[in-house]
Amino acid sequence: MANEKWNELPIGGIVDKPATARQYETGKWRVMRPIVDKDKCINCMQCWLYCPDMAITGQLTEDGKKTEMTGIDMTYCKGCGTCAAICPVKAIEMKPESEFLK
Amino acid sequence: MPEKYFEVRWHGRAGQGAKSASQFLAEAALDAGKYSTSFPEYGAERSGAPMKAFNRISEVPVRVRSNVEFPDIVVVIDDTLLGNPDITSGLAEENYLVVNTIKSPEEVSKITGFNGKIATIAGTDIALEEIKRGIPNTVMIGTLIKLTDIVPMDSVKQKVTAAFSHKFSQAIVDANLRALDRGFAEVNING
Amino acid sequence: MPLNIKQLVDYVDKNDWPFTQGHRLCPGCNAPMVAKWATLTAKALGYEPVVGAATGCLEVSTTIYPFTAWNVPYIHNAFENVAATITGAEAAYRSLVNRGKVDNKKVKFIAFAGDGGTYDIGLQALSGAIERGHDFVYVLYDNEGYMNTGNQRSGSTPTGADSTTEPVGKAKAGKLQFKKSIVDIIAGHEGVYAATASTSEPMDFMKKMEKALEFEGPAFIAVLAPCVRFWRIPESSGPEMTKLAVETKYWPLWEYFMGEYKVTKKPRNFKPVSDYVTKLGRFNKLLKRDDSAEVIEEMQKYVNAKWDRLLALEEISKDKPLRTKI
Amino acid sequence: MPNKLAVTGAKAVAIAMKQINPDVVAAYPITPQTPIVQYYADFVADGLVDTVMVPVESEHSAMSAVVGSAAAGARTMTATAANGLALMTEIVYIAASYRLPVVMPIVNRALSGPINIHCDHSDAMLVRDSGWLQLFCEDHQEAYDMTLIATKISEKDDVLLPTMVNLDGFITSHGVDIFEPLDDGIVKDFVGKWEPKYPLLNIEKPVTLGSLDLFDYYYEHHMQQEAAMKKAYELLPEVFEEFEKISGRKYDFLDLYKMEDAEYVMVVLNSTASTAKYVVDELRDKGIKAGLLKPWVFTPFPKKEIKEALNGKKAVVVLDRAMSFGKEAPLYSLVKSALYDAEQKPKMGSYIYGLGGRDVTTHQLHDAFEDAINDKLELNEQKYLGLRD
Repeated sequence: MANEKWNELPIGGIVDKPATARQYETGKWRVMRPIVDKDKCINCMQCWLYCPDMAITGQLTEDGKKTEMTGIDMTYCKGCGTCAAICPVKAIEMKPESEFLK
Repeated sequence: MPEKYFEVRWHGRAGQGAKSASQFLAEAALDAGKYSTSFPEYGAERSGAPMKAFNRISEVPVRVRSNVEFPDIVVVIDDTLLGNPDITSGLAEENYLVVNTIKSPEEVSKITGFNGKIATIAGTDIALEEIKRGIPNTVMIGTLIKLTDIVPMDSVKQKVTAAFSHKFSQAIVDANLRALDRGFAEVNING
Repeated sequence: MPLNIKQLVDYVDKNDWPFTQGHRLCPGCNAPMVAKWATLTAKALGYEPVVGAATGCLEVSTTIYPFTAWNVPYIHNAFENVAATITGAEAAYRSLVNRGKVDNKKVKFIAFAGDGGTYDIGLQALSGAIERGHDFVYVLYDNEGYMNTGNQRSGSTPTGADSTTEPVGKAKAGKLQFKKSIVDIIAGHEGVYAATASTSEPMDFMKKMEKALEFEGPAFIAVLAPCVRFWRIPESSGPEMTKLAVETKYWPLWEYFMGEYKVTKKPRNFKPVSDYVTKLGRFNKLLKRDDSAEVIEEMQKYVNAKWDRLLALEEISKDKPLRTKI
Repeated sequence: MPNKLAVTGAKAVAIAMKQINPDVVAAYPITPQTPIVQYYADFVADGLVDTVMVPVESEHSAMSAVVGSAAAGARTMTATAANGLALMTEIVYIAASYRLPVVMPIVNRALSGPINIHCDHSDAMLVRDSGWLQLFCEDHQEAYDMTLIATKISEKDDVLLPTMVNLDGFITSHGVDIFEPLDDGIVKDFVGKWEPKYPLLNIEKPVTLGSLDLFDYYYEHHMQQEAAMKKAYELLPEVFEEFEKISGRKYDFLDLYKMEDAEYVMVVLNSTASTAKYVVDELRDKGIKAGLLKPWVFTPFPKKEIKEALNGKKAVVVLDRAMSFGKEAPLYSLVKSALYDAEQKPKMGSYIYGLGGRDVTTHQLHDAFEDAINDKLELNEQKYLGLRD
């Protein structure tokens, strides 16, 4: 339950800052974890393009000529496996989250 | 003592201009320095259905908003409505029943059973002759002024000129002014 | 020049996602893909998107107060009125720019709605907004049912799919009607850009989005976007299913602009529609019925006829726009 | 410069809107509001205003577009009546909850069914709990004035609530009466500029409006609306005072006519109050101490003012132009409740009148007063004026 009193909130139910959902870690929902084999990865960025949770990061290579897949943000990845399904070179494998429990 | 108003009831058919005539009279009364209201009794009528409109004119602001029950004058735009008992409802015999018709006041009395003061005017014919359209509003207002003097003729003429000149040619303005004069001059009164 | 993946990656890396992490849509949902591609296209092209959303999964799950997954201005009003709401904002923008109260910054208005808010309860507002010629892009994520409230049938639900308000039962094979052809309805407004798209073809969608944004008038894109839960398919398989939908003529990719039709993807060989139907768990109950073969055959006939019709429309309308302005 | 006009009430409202010259007007025509929209469309067509007008395809879309426009940061107006208001009701609530200071003239008309196009107040009463301020107008002058006042009070920073300006269908909207508009410049200065706090069009500060507001916040947001309504109640006298300065016309929560020494009081909304004032004078001529109380402000309901005005009176008759089937009539129940802790409670009677445009005559109003004078009021029994029985 929230703490703010009624007169401490902005009026009209407005959310006066953008992208506040990032405070909510959807990665905690995950039961399967995508593991990337960077040796296989061809940096085509299809996973980046498809990921419904914007959990895959990428950038251009230093020379600006190519794209580079740089990782998966486990704070938000829900483990749906779309990235693994669409990967043209099968460089992503979905593994049960239980394997990573410490 | 609450104020008294001069109350007019118009009877016509939707589309014949009773509402416009009543609005026009209210505006002319304002120009003459009086207070006035005008309102129609609306149904869902289409052109041709019987309808009523009302005026109250006074030296002080008008407060009563109900329909006019006891008119000081009744104006009938269309003589085919004369068989309707509504026409004379609440009209005292010392007050005028004004009818746009080529019939005589005596004939009107016979049809309506109204034994009070009756005035007739061939409004549609005059309108056709002067304005070239069978819309007798202006003529009827001329007649109304002749019988009541509720608004001075000068104010009405100014209003006609002002209202028509920004939309129509001078010829049409003049035609309406002639119609007004003839409505005033050519009225037939019984008794 | 259509956007390429390099530009997109670079844009996000140097700026940010316009639609962000932390939304609470189901894992594998295809709706956020659509929202992501649409807003990213706008941003990468230098537009400033102002977003409206109809009540639905996307709206509910991206804006649970006080959290918002939107990194651009966003308004939700109600279920049936996103087109009216967003075009009200568009009218405000025109007025305020005209009066010098707002700088012209390439603002573009994008409405998102599901099939319930588009085919059914929102159709009137959408039709009105398009007819009035507002400059906005309406993006439909079509998951073929009221998935937000638990798989009730909509005007978009296909024949034979199981839904909770028209279930496949012993006496009846679920919904008997085929889905409405929503893009044809929109094309009937004539002064409009309208297209179909699929989550299996993001670059095609983004190309269409680019056209929609460029057009200074009403634009509509219907994206087939599975609800993995109620289509009863694996979480990871949304784009795979929509790929099949395109390859079986179930969901042809085409566009309409001011009277001209164009089929934007013409597969050399088509798969039978049964390949698609048998993959989706929502048809399982149908498949167990004795009359399933007939239902699927009807569907095959329909998609064949629809495809032939599209090709014919393309042929007869080529270079013959109905209108040159909205 | 006094400049009197004899026009319809609809035109008087349209003139007020023209002088306000809002950024956007989104509207759908409905009898008897139609002439307002038509006049405004003429102003737009003739370039007398530079408002962007959105001729939507329904009232639901009218209010929806209004919400989009006002949220974008534009001063926005619409107008409606009866079934149109009923159709937009869903979004009427939303507009208030988003704190959008929209002004909407309501040309009061009976709600179906069966369908009827004439005046009563069932439309206004349908939305009495929607979070909008509700002002009521006796005549053309008040309809014009209140449209300006509404804009001012709605846009107060501490208020930011939408306002409905109620005027009687046909009686006020289509009747010609005399009113005096203010000069354009005076109106412009009076309504000033609205600086929206969270406009959607501020691209630098993207906001999200219309979130899913669940059990952990919805209640708090509703409390804010209630507090804003209280603020409107506090600030209305200030706005009335400012308006008096520019117009010489004095408004308040209540229009009190011959109330100081009155023993028998009629409470009634809108145009019937004119006729009632006439009846009060007729009774006064007979030596009967009659008076009239007409709320200009219905929401926020001026409970304290009503109690003060009616405490110690011999008898009060409350006239409602709407039914609340199976419950006490809306205005009556509120007036009665306001008197619960009055020291000297008057006798009270509830009267329904004028439904569906039934002509309201002086005789009917006399009948209600007669009951009061002759000690024939029944606290818990609703009576009917002008009904054939």
